[in-house]
Amino acid sequence: MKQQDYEVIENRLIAKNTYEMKLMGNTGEIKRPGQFINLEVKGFFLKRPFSICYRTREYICIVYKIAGGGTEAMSSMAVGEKLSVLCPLGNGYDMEDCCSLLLRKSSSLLIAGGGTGTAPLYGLAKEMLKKGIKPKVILGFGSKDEVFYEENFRDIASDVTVVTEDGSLGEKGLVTDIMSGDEYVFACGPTSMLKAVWEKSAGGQFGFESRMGCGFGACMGCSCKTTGGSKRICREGPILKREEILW
Amino acid sequence: MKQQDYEVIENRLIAKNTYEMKLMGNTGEIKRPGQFINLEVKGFFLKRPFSICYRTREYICIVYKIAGGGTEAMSSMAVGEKLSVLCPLGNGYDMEDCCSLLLRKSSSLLIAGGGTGTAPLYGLAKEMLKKGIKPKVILGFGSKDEVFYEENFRDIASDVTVVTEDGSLGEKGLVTDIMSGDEYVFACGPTSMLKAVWEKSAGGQFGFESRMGCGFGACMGCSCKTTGGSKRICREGPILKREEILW
Amino acid sequence: MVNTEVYISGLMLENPIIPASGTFGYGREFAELYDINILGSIALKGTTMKRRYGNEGPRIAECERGMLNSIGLQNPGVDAVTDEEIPALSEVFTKKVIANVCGFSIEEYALCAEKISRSDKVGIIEVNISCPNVSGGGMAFGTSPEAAGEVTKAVKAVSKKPVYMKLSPNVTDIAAIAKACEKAGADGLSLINTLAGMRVDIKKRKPVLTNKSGGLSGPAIFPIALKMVHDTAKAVNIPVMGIGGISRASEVLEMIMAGAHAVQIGTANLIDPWVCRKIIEELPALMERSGIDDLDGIRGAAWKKQ
Amino acid sequence: MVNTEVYISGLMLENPIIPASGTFGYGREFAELYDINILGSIALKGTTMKRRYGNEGPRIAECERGMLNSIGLQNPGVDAVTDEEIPALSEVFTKKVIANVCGFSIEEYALCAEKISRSDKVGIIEVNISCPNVSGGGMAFGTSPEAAGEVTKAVKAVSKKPVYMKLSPNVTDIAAIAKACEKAGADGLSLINTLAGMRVDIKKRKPVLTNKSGGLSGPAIFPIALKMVHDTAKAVNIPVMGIGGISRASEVLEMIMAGAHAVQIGTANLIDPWVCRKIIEELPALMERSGIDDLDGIRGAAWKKQ
Ligand SMILES: Cc1cc2nc3c(=O)[nH]c(=O)nc-3n(C[C@H](O)[C@H](O)[C@H](O)COP(=O)(O)OP(=O)(O)OC[C@H]3O[C@@H](n4cnc5c(N)ncnc54)[C@H](O)[C@@H]3O)c2cc1C
Ligand SMILES: Cc1cc2nc3c(=O)[nH]c(=O)nc-3n(C[C@H](O)[C@H](O)[C@H](O)COP(=O)(O)OP(=O)(O)OC[C@H]3O[C@@H](n4cnc5c(N)ncnc54)[C@H](O)[C@@H]3O)c2cc1C
Ligand SMILES: Cc1cc2nc3c(=O)[nH]c(=O)nc-3n(C[C@H](O)[C@H](O)[C@H](O)COP(=O)(O)O)c2cc1C
Ligand SMILES: Cc1cc2nc3c(=O)[nH]c(=O)nc-3n(C[C@H](O)[C@H](O)[C@H](O)COP(=O)(O)O)c2cc1C
Ligand code: FES
Ligand code: FES
Repeated sequence: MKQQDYEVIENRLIAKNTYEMKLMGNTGEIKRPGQFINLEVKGFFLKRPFSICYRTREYICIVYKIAGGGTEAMSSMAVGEKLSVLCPLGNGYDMEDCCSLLLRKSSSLLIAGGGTGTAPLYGLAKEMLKKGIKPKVILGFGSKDEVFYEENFRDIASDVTVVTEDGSLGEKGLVTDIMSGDEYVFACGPTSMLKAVWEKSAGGQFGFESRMGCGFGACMGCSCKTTGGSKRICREGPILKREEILW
Repeated sequence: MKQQDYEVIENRLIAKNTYEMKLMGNTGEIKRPGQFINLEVKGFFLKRPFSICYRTREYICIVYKIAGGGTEAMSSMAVGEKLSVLCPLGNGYDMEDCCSLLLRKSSSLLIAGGGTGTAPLYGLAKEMLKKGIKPKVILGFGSKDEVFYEENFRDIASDVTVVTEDGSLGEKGLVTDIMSGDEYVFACGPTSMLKAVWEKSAGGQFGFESRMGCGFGACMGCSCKTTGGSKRICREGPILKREEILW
Repeated sequence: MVNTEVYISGLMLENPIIPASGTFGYGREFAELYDINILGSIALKGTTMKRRYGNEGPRIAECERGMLNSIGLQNPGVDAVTDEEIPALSEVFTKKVIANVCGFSIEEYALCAEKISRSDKVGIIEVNISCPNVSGGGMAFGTSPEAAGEVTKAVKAVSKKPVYMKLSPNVTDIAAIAKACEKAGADGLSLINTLAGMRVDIKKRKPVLTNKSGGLSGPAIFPIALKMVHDTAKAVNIPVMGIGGISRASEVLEMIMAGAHAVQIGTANLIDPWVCRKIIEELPALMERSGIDDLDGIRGAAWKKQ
Repeated sequence: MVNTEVYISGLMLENPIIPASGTFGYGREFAELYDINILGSIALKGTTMKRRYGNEGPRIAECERGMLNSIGLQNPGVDAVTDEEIPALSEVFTKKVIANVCGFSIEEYALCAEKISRSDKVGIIEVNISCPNVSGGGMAFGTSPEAAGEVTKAVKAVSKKPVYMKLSPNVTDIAAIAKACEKAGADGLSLINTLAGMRVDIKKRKPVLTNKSGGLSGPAIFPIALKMVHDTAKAVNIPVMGIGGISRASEVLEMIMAGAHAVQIGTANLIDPWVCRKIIEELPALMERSGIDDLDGIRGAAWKKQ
């Protein structure tokens, strides 16, 4: 983890209330997809955590949705602005964990994203591609105007399904409606979706959110109970394995 | 009084720790030299009060010295930055008040500035010039490297004396050392200087400072006792007449 | 159309926004800036029997998102307030006002309240038993339930208007003091006043304020105020005015959900003289966006069983 | 060369900068970031007899220049702390630490303090009688002089190390509680802990924190902390650790001028993990610029007759 100034090199609306922001700066220490950054927004006390959507050698990409004052302020940040960022944070998705399962039955590997939870899964899909792994992808959104990155996913994955709750794009329904139930899932999204996916999956890794004081393990603000005792979402998470999770 | 955004169009070092800042924006409501503005510095709660040094139709000029965090932050403000400013505030110098005295004995009209207190007196001198009034000017500074606006004053006034406490420029000594004692004085500067000038003068108007909560008369933070009861430096001041002042 | 009206002790306020005592003078300075008739009401500067200059300066110190003041109740005295300030204010403000009184003895509280309550313009008497900036008065009466109850009784006995006790946050159990006031007959409560605080000038090696300490106000204290309003509103059956650190419409709603009937805006007026107007303009839109039809419907929502 | 050393109860600290309990874990996370041996000492996370998960989340809420926490003393229990955490810390931190203990009964305080005080690594026991986030424990003991005195006595009777009582700001008269602790044998005092506060989520119409209220910390509370340190240091003859809202070297000096022997930095560590190092680096230069040779020379300057 380092604290560094990143420069906004792009910040654009990509769906309803949803923005893609590219931050130029050191990306060398990022180890895994699913790690996150903690970003200082001027005028707000606590930093705001965002999943790394993907990274290149030059920049980090995040996708964020306006949720309150901090993200609202971010949406009007101009290119060239410098932001103080703690990066990288958290464990990220462990691509090795699924290997044994994968070897046995590669068809049942699934990426399941809900809303902005889709963002870190895009980086994950890219990394998988590099390793020659080809997961199925299901992306769920509320409605058509909230959908983002559909094309990006289609560019790198062969089997991409988009569902919307109101049926305004793709099939009407939830991510779980088209899961078979035997998948090993890399999931990220709202808690209710994670829980549904967890129930219907055979194994997997789930990306959680939690209100954070620090983002690097000092305050115990983000703790949650797991089968292995309490874990800090910011440090032993945000990605928890299926078998660790207690609802 | 209005609250408006002004744009920094110049911000440069003109003496030791002393800066001249030009702020583009509405100057139409400024009535008198000696009025002041209250300027918001991002990251600080209370606005910072500064005398208007002079104004043109397009901008206000202030001269400020680094005194703490707020002025420190101001010193690194870039051209183009927008600042929220309350303007104009306070009463300002009353150029009519001295007229009777002036008619009798015009030679004894004096402008006496100390340190950054010199700033509003420059605007005053300009206004006086317009009215054909030609005051004597004495400017006092700690030492040579703190002196500013000497040339500006010489350009518009015929009789300008600069004194420094350490003698590094002009005569060594205080403003009062070269006062005759019968002057009507327009003074601004540190309290100790104001008091000395007050004691040695026949009449005049004195510019005061006070810690301010609001700057426009609402909080009573800036009050001081005068012969006419308590007055708010921000509203009934910052310029007090000689006969009002209680030390 | 949402409804921003709130009813407190005989006054139907068009909206719950009231500038707080000591931060709005007697209204005059603000009447120059906007039509102050849009305000729910106005809480006047604290008034004592005799004219007071207050403490020696400096009496303001800057803090993070807040400020200290040690004004010490500068005011022209109750006679000047009733004979000059209130009539002058009446020319620009048509609604009833809240008169804020303070004293150095129980008798003075009563005398002052009685006098000022005779004014037709006054709708409520707010009794400041929480000023941290005067010795032997103010907060001394606000830190024990007994003393707070006694002042309440004395003022109630003579006041011709409903009496709100203004409570200090510098106590272990504000709800206990609130209950003592309620029991002694208070018609309502106003809270919080400022928190005792200090800054030291490290160059001079002494406190920034000549009075040494002062009262902390502004956005920094909002969470503390909100908690105290919550605890107090839960504990009593009389209206509570929520005060402390409010500078936005959303914070007004937080206060009302914590149980406040109306709110007072203090320090924010000093930082942005138009802030009350802004809040009054924003409130209906925010209520609409939040699905709130009227303020009575959300009062105490943070603790009431739904 | 200026001297930043301070002496407290048997410990000669290289500098007065100590990370505060609960904001520095058991040091491990920070040891990855910088050499934590530069610190004066470290106050460990609050420890109870048994392992605790703490309160349900959300347990963090944002405020203006501050935050609320309602962690509720999450910790692995005293045995894990003495057997695992302290030995692990010893590998990266060579100095003595301050162990912070909390309990739900006077017996638990004493048991926990006794156990942890046996560790050689522990230089001082800090007794948290001021946690606002647990019911039936913590703050309940810190709001009356009697209870505070009793805890002090019980811990003193068994502790093998000097005992500092950590005081709550949520009281009417902190100096009175400080004096009760001093009388009961406390070797020193730590203050302040967090101020009780709340935020309401206006969309959900309920408190942001599941625990409803939490403790306010961060820059917002600095003036309140400074005043309490000032009042307490004046009232007692034992060392005071100044805590609350410190995030800059200048604020360290304000605290020491208010009477603190050393200071603890809490929330600032969460916002800037390198803040203690920055302060330690800046302090000597600031002292030099301010004409301060050593900290003993300015302690209490804000109130001591010169
Ligand atoms: C590990 C992690 C990864 C995340 N990744 C993304 C992402 O890729 N894209 C995205 O849009 N959002 C993401 N979030 C959620 C995002 O952090 C919040 O939406 C954001 O902090 C809201 O800030 P605000 O000021 O707009 O909202 P406010 O509600 O005003 O924020 C107030 C406080 O609550 C916290 N907070 C509010 N909502 C959340 C939340 N859902 N989770 C955690 N803290 C919250 C804020 O950080 C802040 O401290 C992530 C959260 C976590 C914990
Ligand atoms: C009517 C008036 C006119 C002024 N005109 C000028 C001017 O033309 N040029 C100039 O350099 N300075 C002027 N000053 C002083 C100037 O306001 C302060 O130097 C400045 O506010 C310091 O801010 P800071 O953040 O750097 O210092 P800090 O000490 O960090 O400020 C902390 C707080 O104290 C207040 N404060 C500190 N020093 C003073 C002071 N001397 N007077 C009033 N408030 C103070 C600040 O406004 C702030 O609220 C004037 C003051 C007043 C009242
Ligand atoms: C400059 C100033 C003067 C004040 N004077 C009074 C007063 O005379 N009487 C009173 O009851 N409260 C007084 N207060 C307290 C406020 O009315 C209010 O209770 C407090 O400031 C908290 O609210 P805020 O954070 O919105 O300012 C004063 C506050 C300030 C800042
Ligand atoms: C997340 C968090 C956890 C804390 N945990 C403890 C604790 O376990 N024991 C304790 O005595 N104080 C605890 N505190 C209080 C701090 O040690 C400190 O007294 C308080 O936060 C004020 O200082 P600050 O403003 O510098 O944070 C905690 C504070 C925070 C923010
Ligand atoms: S956010 Fe502080 S420990 Fe996770
Ligand atoms: S600064 Fe508020 S009245 Fe003058």
